[in-house]
Amino acid sequence: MIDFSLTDDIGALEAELLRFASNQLRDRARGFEAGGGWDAATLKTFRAFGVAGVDAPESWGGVDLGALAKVVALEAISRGDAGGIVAADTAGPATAAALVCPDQTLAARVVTAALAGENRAALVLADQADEAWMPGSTAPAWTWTSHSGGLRLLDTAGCAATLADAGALHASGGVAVDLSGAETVAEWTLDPETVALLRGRARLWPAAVLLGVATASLDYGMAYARERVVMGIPVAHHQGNAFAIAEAAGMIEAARASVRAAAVRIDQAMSWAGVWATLAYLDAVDAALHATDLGVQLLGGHGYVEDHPAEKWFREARALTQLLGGRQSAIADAAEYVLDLPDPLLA
Amino acid sequence: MIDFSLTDDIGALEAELLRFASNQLRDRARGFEAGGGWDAATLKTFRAFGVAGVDAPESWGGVDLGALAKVVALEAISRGDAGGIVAADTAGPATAAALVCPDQTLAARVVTAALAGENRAALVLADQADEAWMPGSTAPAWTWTSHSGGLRLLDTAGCAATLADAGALHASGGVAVDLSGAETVAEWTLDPETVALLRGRARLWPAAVLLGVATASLDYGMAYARERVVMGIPVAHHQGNAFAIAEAAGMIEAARASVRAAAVRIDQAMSWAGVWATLAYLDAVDAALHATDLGVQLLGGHGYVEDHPAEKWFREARALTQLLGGRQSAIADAAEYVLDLPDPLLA
Amino acid sequence: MKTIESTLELDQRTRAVLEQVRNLGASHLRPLGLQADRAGAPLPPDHPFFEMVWRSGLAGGALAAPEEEEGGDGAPNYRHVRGCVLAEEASYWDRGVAVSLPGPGLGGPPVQLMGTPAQREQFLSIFRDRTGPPLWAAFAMTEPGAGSDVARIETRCTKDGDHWVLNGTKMFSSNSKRARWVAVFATADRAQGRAGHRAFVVESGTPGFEVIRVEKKMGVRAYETCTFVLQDCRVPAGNLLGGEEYYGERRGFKGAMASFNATRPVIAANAVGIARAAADIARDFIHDEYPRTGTRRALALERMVDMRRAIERSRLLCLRAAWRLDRGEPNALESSLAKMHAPPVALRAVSMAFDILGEAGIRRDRLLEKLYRDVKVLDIVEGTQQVQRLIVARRLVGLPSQG
Amino acid sequence: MKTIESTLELDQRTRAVLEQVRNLGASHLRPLGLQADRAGAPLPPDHPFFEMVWRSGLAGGALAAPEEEEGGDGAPNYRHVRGCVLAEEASYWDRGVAVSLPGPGLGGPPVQLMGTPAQREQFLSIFRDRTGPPLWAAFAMTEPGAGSDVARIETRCTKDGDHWVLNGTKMFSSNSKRARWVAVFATADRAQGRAGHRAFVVESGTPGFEVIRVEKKMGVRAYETCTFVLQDCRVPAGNLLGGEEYYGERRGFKGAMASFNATRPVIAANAVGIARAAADIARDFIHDEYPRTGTRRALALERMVDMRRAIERSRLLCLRAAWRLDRGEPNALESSLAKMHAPPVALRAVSMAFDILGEAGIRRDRLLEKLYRDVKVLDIVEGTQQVQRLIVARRLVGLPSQG
Repeated sequence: MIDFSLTDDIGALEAELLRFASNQLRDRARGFEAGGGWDAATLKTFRAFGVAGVDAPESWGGVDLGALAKVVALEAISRGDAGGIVAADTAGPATAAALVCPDQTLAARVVTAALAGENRAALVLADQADEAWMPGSTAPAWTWTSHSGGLRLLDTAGCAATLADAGALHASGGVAVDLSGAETVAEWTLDPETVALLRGRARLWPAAVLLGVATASLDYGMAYARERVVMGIPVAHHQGNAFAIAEAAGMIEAARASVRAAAVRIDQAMSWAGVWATLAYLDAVDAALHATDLGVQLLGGHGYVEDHPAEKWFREARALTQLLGGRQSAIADAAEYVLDLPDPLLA
Repeated sequence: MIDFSLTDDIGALEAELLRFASNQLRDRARGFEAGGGWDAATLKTFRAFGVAGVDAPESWGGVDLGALAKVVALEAISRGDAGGIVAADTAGPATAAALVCPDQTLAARVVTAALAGENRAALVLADQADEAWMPGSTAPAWTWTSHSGGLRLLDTAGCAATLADAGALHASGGVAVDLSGAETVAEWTLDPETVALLRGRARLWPAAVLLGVATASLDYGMAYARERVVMGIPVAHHQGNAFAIAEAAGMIEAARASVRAAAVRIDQAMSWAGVWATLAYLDAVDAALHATDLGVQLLGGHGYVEDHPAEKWFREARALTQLLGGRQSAIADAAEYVLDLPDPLLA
Repeated sequence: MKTIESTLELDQRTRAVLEQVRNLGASHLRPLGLQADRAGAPLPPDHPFFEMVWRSGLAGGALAAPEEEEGGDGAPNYRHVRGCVLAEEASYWDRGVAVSLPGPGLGGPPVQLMGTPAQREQFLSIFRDRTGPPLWAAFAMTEPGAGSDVARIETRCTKDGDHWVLNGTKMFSSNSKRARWVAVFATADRAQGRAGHRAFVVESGTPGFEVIRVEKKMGVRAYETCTFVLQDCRVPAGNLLGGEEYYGERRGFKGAMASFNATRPVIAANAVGIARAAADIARDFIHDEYPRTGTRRALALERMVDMRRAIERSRLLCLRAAWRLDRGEPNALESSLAKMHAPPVALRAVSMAFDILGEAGIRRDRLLEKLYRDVKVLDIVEGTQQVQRLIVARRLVGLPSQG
Repeated sequence: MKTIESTLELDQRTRAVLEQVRNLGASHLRPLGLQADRAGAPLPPDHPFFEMVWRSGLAGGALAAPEEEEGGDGAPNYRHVRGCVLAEEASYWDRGVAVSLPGPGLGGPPVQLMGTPAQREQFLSIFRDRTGPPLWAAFAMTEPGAGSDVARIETRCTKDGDHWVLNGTKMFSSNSKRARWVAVFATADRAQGRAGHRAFVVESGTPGFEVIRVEKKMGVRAYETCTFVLQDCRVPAGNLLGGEEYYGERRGFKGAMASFNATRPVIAANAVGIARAAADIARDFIHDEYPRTGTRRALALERMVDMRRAIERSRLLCLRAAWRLDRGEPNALESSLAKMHAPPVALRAVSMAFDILGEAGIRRDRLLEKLYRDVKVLDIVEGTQQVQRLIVARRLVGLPSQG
């Protein structure tokens, strides 16, 4: 029967990562932005948790706890600093491609190297992108690209990369990588459901990070709005604001439920689970854009200046929303399947 | 320079029609629903105002005050009863088709007869509709159909018509008309801008009626919410409700500005004015759906029962929104032009 | 991958009842709902359908409110989760008819939650015998002067010997005209506010209890929404739910709130069911009537994506609130979040289906237009979205209670 | 058709200035804005651009706040309508640089509205001489303890002989570090609430006036947002705007509010300009990068439709509020509606452009990402959307003022 519990393993990982986020990331996030990424000590701690490979098989150097563990872990970390995790997770959404790759030997090579920190794997969801935004300050060694018909693995180690993170995600060291010169290592045709699984599972990555950012922003805004008095009562007790807080909290809670349910369905190999992951991603995007906007608004002018983290979460949420092609790519993908998509509970 | 004034003519017409709506329509709207339309006396009064032909040339029996006069008049009347006006305006949106019809003799015949109350003219915005919803309890004598390439005039007097107004717009006597047996009187190809003008101008018709319904609903809800005390203060003074009222008022005000601006642009033959009319229609739809929902919500359980008009406006707004193909048809039309649409103020 | 505990699948038992509800829905709930809507009149209590469904055992427990006892082994039996799933399915077919079904209805939870074992036996066991005529029970909180502010109810109760005397008016009470009994909330002392609240079972036929009005509603017309008066209505002291010793520390009010924690996810699940019905209409329409390519189709598919998302995430909120209750965990916040989120989102989903159908929404398909009218009530009953926001904000940011 | 009076066209004069702004925008505002954003630093007051634009006569009146005198013939000269149109255009190119331009800025309206003729001459005429160095003025209302609740400002003013002595801290004041003078709102008696408000011109160099901080902002980095303290700052009695006789019946507060009625439509117009810039980026991207058919294109076009609608209706609200002011009609409601509606709608429009660009939004086009950061401030300055809702609700349903 329906059970929303986390396993003890995942619950314990979540608790540890929340402490890591709160004690070692949150207060240093401005520094990470200035430095273009996490420092070596932080990266080392992060690697010790095994988050990058939490959803990868043990034979690849992973922990094999599945998609649910991954989204729980990413959300927890992102409450501390979302910018850095984008670069620190050297496998990231690319694991989703590797897991469905018909050539598992090749896939293992790519992910194992990424998890060992020897290189970086990336994923591009597009048909004919000749330039793609990627985390890290150089081109990754390997880039998967996925289009509606299948999957391709490119050797991108030598591709030109130019700094291109604009005004957000500074700690990711994001670059624009020119894919036009990349060598295709291999190509595969995949059936539609597998493509949907790959793309949906990959989208759970930004979805989980967005949930962390949204939660951090709303929590901070609520705390501020309980303290700050305007017109004689706390900002949060003005009913107009209280209603907006409730709305944002509801959106986040619902999106979290969607994201975790999609992850569970992927872990249980439910048919068309990938499409539900893409739909859950859209819930997370909407919740995060809404909550980080409110997060600024609750602070008023203080939300707009660097003294508070609200402005960072606001711009990061919008940037994270662009990863993997962003909202429109997700809607277009889901639209392909939506008419015949079975009900996940009742079918 | 920019001037939002109404002419004296239009201003006077608006004032008279607001009185008509308030004194002769509002309190009798339930009766009109039960009776399937306005009674003969009300129809006679309505005809005396010349509203049906306010935007038609004098030679057709009209008043020739243009599109602005028409939207102002329709909105005023609809504050009293929107269901009845749908049927009472025997030319209605069809005038938009007649005005751009290459055969003005034929167009004059159709509209003149409709304005004289001798028959009814209808307009269907669709490519291949073989059934269409139309006001009035029988099939109209003439039906224009407009698709992206042009215009057609059908003789629909003998078509089968079945009562089909479902749970709203009872006072319109709406029927589903089977167009499959209709004889094509004539067909014309029109250039894209003329098609856009025809379709956009036609959409101003439901847009104006929706503005009237939205305004009536919000006004009623506000009055109720000022009187009704909940938790010690008026419903309207709970800031959560006050914020919602302000939001709805803003949407209505903005939509009214859009609708009237589009009408002025049509009256001044501004290029692509028809597309702006379609866009204004969408503003009116959004405002009306939002305001009538709030109109019910402000009354709580009382909003859901027939003791108050809130429920009537709620269901009417949604039904009116379906006329002429509804929101999606409008978006699809606008999408065709949107990339190259010049700015209406600065171009 | 290592095994995980989380699962989102239904157990066999629930699947079996779900299948029964689905069959009943297609054969009876939907057609009867359309019929009642057209007639603008509730189904009469002697309608043969009620007899049939009563005998079948489907009405009551499964569809209205869970009445079954806890599993004896201490493990949660997930009756609230099951209740949500079935409420959603029933509502998919017709919420109006679902509410009209025999059974304890919304009257069940307060008796279950506040009643003594003897009272539970007395008032709930009658629904187990399916050989007699169909039976209903009802719930009454709202008053002409107290809708959203349940703390301010004015119906008075005064102890008089071994009876309580009730005076007041209750409105928007479903099925109370045909109910065998109504769970009525009253106040022993308005000055005490919430601490003064008391809950009673008022049995039909009690002198002074009279239904004076059945509302003409915009939608969900298959069931009766009633106003009744209590005029010097004497009920036995034994009908005070929980007995007098129960009412320390605002437990009367808390009992009502606990009842809402059980019923709000159900109402939210009703909204999900209606949204599903609208999505199915839209899907079929696209299949049958839309061109295979082009802008209009893309726009329609986008709305379908939005609807499917809305349905699934609202459903998860409902199930999570119910699941926590089944496990004995606090669920007031989750319950309000579900009730706050699902009904407006469902209205939006129905509205999107309208967008997809265009003129056909009014001209050919009476059902969709009915769903738009039906779904709206769910944002009102058991606390509007505004009331839920207050509750959520109280918990999240300590918003003080008003009044 | 019979002639109509309504028109939505600009006059020749406005078109001419608009063209100048457009040229300046392309040549300077946009590139300088990007440069300041990258550097994270405002343009210094001695930047040659300011000298250039100051000489040209464009800065000041046309772009910041209307300073020109009324037309002598009694007819409205539509300076506020013109101000909105030009503010929108400047903001289309770069709002940060537009705000940094020399001129009286937000300090203009209070002097214009509350000042005596002599004060208007003294403080505004300096902006007419364009032969000297560029000059700025500024406005200061917000305080560390009073953002949205302007009624509660704490900066004190005490009369002392022929001077007033000011004490307090003002924050979020644009350009005050480089300003020749700042229009400062203070209170003579907090116990009097709004009736105690007084407005002063504090000239730069006045002892006790010190800018202590320039904010590091998320966006609109081209201008300085300052915090300054007033410590026993003595200003001549003649700098009390309107003179002492002016301050009956809360006219100090009302003066500030009247100033908002002039400036809120301008801020809203800024939002329209940014939304337009985002829409143009999205349009060009679709032209250049999108497939000619398919779902993604259709979705993108739908968002374009939404953006164009949002831009046009928000603009109409701004113009209508300004038009009423130009005609001498009350416009507080219209002004708040415009300010309430436009900034959030513009944020949404920028966000939709992001949807259209996908990854390119962060990877290739710094401008769009900057617009997302820039536009957000418009929902904060001159009263948040929440403050505007309070104002609108006061007028529509008599919502009482709080505090």
